[in-house]
Amino acid sequence: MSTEEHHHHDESYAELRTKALESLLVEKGLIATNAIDDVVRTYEQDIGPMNGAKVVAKAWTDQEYKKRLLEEGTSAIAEVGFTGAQGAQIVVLENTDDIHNMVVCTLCSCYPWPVLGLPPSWYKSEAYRSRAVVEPRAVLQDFGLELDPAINVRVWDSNSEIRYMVLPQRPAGTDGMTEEELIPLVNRDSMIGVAVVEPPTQKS
Amino acid sequence: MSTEEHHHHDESYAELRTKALESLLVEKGLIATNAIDDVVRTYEQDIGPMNGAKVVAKAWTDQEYKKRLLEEGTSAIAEVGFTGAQGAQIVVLENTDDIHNMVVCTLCSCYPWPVLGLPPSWYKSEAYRSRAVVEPRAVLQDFGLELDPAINVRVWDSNSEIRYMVLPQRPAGTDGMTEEELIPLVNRDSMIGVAVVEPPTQKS
Amino acid sequence: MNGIHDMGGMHGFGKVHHEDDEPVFHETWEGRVMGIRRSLVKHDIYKPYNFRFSVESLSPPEYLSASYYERHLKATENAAITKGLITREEMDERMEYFRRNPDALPARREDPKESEQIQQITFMLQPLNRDTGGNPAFHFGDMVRARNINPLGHTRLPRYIRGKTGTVVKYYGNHDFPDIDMDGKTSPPQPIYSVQFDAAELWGTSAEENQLLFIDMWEGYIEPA
Amino acid sequence: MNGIHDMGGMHGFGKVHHEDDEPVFHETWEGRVMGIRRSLVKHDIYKPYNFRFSVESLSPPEYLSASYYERHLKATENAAITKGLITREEMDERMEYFRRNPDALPARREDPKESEQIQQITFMLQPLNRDTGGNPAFHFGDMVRARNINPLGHTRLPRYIRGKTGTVVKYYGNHDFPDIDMDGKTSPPQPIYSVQFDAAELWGTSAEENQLLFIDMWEGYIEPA
Repeated sequence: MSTEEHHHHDESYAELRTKALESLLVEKGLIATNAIDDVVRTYEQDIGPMNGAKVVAKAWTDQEYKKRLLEEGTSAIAEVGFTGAQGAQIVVLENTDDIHNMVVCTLCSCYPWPVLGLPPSWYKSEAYRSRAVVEPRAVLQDFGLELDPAINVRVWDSNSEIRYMVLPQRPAGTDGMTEEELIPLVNRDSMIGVAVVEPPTQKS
Repeated sequence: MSTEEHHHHDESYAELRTKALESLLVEKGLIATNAIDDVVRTYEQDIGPMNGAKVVAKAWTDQEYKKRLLEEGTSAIAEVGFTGAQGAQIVVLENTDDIHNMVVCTLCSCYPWPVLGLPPSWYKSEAYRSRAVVEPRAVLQDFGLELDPAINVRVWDSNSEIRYMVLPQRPAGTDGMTEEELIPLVNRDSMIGVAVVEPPTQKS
Repeated sequence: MNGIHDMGGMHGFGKVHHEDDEPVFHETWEGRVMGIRRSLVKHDIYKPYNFRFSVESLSPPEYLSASYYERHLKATENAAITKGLITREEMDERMEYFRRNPDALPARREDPKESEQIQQITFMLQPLNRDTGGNPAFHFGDMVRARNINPLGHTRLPRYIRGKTGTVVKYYGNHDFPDIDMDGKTSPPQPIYSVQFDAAELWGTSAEENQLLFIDMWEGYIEPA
Repeated sequence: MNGIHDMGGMHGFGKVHHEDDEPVFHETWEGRVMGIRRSLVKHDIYKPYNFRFSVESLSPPEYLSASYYERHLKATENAAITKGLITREEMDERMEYFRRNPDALPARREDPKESEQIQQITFMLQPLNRDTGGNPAFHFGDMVRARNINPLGHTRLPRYIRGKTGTVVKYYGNHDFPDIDMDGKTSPPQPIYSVQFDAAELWGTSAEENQLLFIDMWEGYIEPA
């Protein structure tokens, strides 16, 4: 049996079980269908890396805000309007010319949901969870990111309820850009620390 | 899909792959069918725990032999006629009133083949390999063996090419018995250290 | 517990595969699992154990063969059954029903007020800091050694950190202590610190050059080095 | 490598199940795998890596979902392909043939002399002691600490021993050093010792009372404590 067949089989099995579980709990009056619908819609549409991108762009263009963000991430992020589950305490880590931060959760897949949404598959993968702490540079190479040996790599294992988010470096050639213009440049992976933000010229 | 179905599926898949591998290697003249037959027959009929039982019964009835066995297990076992693969160096561990030895291989399933044959399923199981080193008394309880807290439990992790075999205690009530009569009392598990040898009265 | 979930530093899982333009949920059922799990918070079904321990308690082959949402589904189902909200028999019957009626859908129950409550959980800021737990015993720059604990219950002290020496870099306040023993016993809040470890301390000569590892250590996880 | 095979001290695998009157081989194919593996020894297919490393290199889900003989089958097949004795395509074709012809059997080739050679391997005493490797640096009663190594290649120093302090109880002579790095590089023979560890040193307060652990340490695995 190929892995693909197996996966397919398990997928439909999981779908069946989910239906069974939802239907039982709904009929017993323990959960409401529209509440589930709303959770799904919220994470599909309202909570995602665009939140974090707003925080990053604001920090890039407002020195006072950046200072607050690095000192007290949670409240600075709440200023921009982002709070909630898996974001009770958020610590923001600044990448510089000399320091590259990256975030992992080896025990689970903890991730700062209010600013980044739900974690991508690779973040939840065994490969990332097992390797990020022991061979971070090799992992970054899987993402196409080759770091200068002089850069200090700092890996943050999110084992507590504190959540970590990376403040990536503002790319060259963006001096004249406004906060609004910078937002779309900020990709999710740069806020986890497995990518950098590319200058706008390379985006087109 | 139940575990059983999955297992069944994999079993027949493994059978197919084995057939394919054997047929290719035989046709290329790299292996001989009768050589495989002979290996199978040898481990099914000629090499097994009855070998170790002979060694144990001899040690129980011959103090000089017991001394040699505990000092130089390999040669003392060779005296009785047992040598071969996975038995290049065999160390024999004596269980006493105060010391209970048990053998595991956490990294693999290393086992003294010339004296005990091929390892049983439980010895190869993840449960035994993972737990024997950290909670040996709890593991012994799975075998129905409750050790006095005063007994020192010594676990031997067979990580090298050296192989370990336990010399169990001779049970009470066997004083008048000959070496030949003692052999059938010695069970495999007692030579791995997860059982004791029961007196003959309890065997009927 | 020293479960398969504690995989920091393991080899053999291959390369990290990045999926471009990945959807939030790859399958509809994954979103439903997320919503069910969130909705069940108010029924307190993860006590005395927690959701994490329920996921960790899947056997290693089960854990590794399941996806993230499959694990959450199994853990949620197990917790709901343990808590007596549903029975295993009901699940079996209902599975059989949906198997025979592939186009059938779960009944709907609308409750605007309940959705409002759930959305509050999604967006509410619930600070972690606790007033209890005492003053921090360690301070910036203190050398500390992670204790060698190997509990059967839930812990947040991963195996690759145990016994290793690092430096306290920040005191974060006092947080609830997450460890839960096999009797469901919990402990009071404790100071929690960010502790920095040199990669060479963690991995010896196999460490990459110029790397640090930061991890959060509750006070009970560390001792003076 | 820090693979799933290195499972000493892991939790979550459940109870040990004892099967009464267990057959030597539960299935015919298991015996064939054993015989094929033994027969291939003379073709040296496990160099520069060894059979063990080939088994360990199965991905963790593959390792855990496979039985002992399934792992051996996969490792043997992979080694035979890597060594160029057979090709992946030949295997695929042959699988297809046996799938379509479930009653077909592999061709037979009889060779009494070859069987004799193989039986010699089965029964031959091949001492482990080597003349080279130098004099032992450690002696009975010496306190030693296991090194913290985390190689990607093959090693016999399990994770639960690394960094722990024990006592040398016996010098066994000099044996071939089993570690093989990712380039297939091996090292000369080394002294090997039986080293005793107190369970509390290994597992802290989670250790059972009154337990010792003995493990074989090549000299390169330990340093003075």
